[in-house]
Amino acid sequence: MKEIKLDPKLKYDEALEQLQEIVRLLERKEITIDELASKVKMAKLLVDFCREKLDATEEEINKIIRPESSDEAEPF
Amino acid sequence: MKEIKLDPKLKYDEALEQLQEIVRLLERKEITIDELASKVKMAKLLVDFCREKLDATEEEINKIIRPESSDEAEPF
Amino acid sequence: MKEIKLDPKLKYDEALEQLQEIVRLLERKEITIDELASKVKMAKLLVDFCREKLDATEEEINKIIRPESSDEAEPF
Amino acid sequence: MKEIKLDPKLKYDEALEQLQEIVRLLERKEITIDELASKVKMAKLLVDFCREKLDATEEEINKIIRPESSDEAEPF
Amino acid sequence: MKEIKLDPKLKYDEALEQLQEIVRLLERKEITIDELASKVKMAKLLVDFCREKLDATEEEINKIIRPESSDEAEPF
Amino acid sequence: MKEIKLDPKLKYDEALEQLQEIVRLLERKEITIDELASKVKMAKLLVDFCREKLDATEEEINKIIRPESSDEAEPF
Amino acid sequence: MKDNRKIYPLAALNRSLEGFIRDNFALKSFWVIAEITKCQEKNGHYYLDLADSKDGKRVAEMSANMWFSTFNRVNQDLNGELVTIFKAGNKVLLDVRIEFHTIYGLKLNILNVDPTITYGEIEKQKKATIERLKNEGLFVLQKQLYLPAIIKKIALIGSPNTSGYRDFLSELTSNAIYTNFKVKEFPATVQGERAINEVVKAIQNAQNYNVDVIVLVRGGGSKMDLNVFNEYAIAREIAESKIPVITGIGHETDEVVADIVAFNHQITPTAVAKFLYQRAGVFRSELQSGFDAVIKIALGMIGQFKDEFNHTSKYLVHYTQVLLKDENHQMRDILHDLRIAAHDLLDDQRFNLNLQLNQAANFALNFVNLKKSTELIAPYETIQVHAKNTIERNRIGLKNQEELLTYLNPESLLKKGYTLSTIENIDVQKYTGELLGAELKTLTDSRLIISEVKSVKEQ
Repeated sequence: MKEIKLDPKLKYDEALEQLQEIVRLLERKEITIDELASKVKMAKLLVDFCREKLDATEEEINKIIRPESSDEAEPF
Repeated sequence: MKEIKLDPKLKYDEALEQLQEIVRLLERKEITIDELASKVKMAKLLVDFCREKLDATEEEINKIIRPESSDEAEPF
Repeated sequence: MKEIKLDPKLKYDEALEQLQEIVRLLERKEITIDELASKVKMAKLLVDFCREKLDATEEEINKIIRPESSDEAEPF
Repeated sequence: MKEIKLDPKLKYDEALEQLQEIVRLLERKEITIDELASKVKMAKLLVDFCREKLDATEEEINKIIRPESSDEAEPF
Repeated sequence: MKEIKLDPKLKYDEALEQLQEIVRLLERKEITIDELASKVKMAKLLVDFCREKLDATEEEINKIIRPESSDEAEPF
Repeated sequence: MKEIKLDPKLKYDEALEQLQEIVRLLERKEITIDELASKVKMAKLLVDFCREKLDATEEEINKIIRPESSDEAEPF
Repeated sequence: MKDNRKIYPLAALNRSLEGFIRDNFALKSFWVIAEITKCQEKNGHYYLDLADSKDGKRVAEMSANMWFSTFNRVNQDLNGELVTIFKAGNKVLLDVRIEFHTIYGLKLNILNVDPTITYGEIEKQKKATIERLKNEGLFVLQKQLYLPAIIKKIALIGSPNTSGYRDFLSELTSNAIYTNFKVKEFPATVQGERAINEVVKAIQNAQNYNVDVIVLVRGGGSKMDLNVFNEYAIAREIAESKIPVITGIGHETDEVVADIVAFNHQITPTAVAKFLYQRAGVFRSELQSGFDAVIKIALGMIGQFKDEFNHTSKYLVHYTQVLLKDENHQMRDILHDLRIAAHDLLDDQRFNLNLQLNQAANFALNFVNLKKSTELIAPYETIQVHAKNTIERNRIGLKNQEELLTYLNPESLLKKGYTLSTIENIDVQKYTGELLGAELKTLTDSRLIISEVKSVKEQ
């Protein structure tokens, strides 16, 4: 299986759309066994990509909420 | 995430309005994960901007300040 | 009966197609007894081929999904 | 009646064709009494030959299709 | 009258032909009293021969199609 | 007159021929006085011979037709 | 001068008048409209000069007084408004009784006051003032100003010793919501004639300071007290202020013109303070709740996306496994179908073979039976018939010969005594040769006689 790479400029929504398209194809069994592994690989990449995006965003938000110390319950 | 800067001339109620606009966008889910962190960051900046104003100690109002100048319209 | 070999480059779908063609021929009794065993042999080879493909695909997918540890309940 | 032997290389279809030819001859009574028994014998031989072919084919198919253990109800 | 013996290699059809020849001779009255008995004898022999041939053929056929046991109504 | 004996090998047809010859001679009175008695004797002998032949042939045929029992009307 | 003139001492005249007035008016009272031209209070009693004018000329004048006890009662009824109603320039509707005092002369004793005429008059003036402000384009000026979301610097105009003023300051600095204010005080009398000038001056003064808002307070008062804030001069000054003005003139019913032209007005000074700190509080809480909402929704979104994600991932795994399982099943099914089909095919062939063999056997046996029943019997029967016929025919032929033989045989004639004679084996009767000397053979029944012809005797 050739190495699949995601476009680093890919947006979360596009990635999610691609992922859901793969899931839809799988659901409708419109994927051949020959494609399956590469599609799953792609899905995995998209999942990782999206999850990283989500985690990064979450972390960023958490940093915004608690800029220095986490013991500060109330940011204001 | 690129550094967001607020217009120093921003008014506080405009800041609040912007914040509430962000809330509305989020409520209507008219925002993507890609934008989310920057929007939250923006919200934080807006809040900080307003909070600073609320908590800052004002100087005593004991002197006459240029009654003619045009910046009188904008007290801040 | 001579040893039948499948093209290693055969695709799963092609194999499946060939397989279904054999089943169709058999069901429509469009096959002679002289060919029967070799056709069945061929079918079996195709099935084995497909199964191997499936197993390989499954293994590949499992590797993709659970790259390190299998004790991780959530694969992604 | 002399012992009739079939060519071991005879194909099933050829044998069947011969059998049907005999049946046709018999049906059309295009045969002498002297030949009759030997034709029937021949028919019997052909049938036996064909049966053996069928049995052999069946056995072969059984071997091909169920090489694993049969006590395994669900092969997957 | 000397004992008449049929050639054991006589064929059914030849026998039948001879029988019919006798009939023809008799019909055409081309037979003498001296020959008559022997011809009738011959005819009888031929008839018996043919009948035996037929019986033998029948038996043979029955043996062929019901090789072992006769109590088995339907051998197939 | 010496005893006249027929050749036992005489055939029915020859006997009949001889008889008819004698009758013809008698008719044409071409028999000499000398021969007459013997010819007549001969003729009688021939008649008997022929009758015996006929009887024997008939018996023989009947035997052939109904080899054992005569009450069996139809042998077949 | 004639002495028949009746001369009365003044006292007598006055007593007579007093009596007359008392007799005729003591039990009567009159509602009278008049303008107060002068008002004096002494020991709680009120002394008014009343007048009536027509076309700018005074047409009537009269003094009136209201005794302490009556004043208190009526003032109480009017919620203390009477003090402001009894003010020079006000038109008043008074219930009066005419009294005559021998020393003080004719006076009207005020028994009751109806304030409506006075109020109406005030309203009229108010309307006129508003109309004027509108005409001069001043009326909406304040409304066009911008009031900052956070007001921290306040110019306070009012009378420092009044309770309203103190209430304002204390509410502003001791509330639990927001106290980060700076107040610049501009003391001004807010009551009486001097109030107008002082308030106007204070507003003008405040314009020179970097404040967010001017707060004008007065600690309540009667309707007539508050009437000062209906003054055009104050209203104009408020309207022209570049700084938003918030009024807190304690009143309960009608707004004064100052309220109307101001950027904002509150009922009381305390309410103004509340307005100010609550504005900050609301701002802060809106800020807080906005930010909270942002965070909550953002994290919610992330959570939701993660859930969605986990689902998608699970579905991915699930569907992949289903797909693989399906395919595996398909393989099994195909093998099954294959085996069934192959066995069907084989069974078919077996059946076919049996059929063929049966047919072959049946055809063969039928053939044999056909032969048996037709081919052999007929010729054999024909042979029998012909054989018998042949014998019969020969019998007949033989018999014919035998009969012919019997007929032709001369032996019976010989037995009867006839003889046969031949010459040279020719019947004597047919013999044509020379008879004499010929050897004649004569056959009898039992002998052959040979003789020589001796004579021939013709018969």
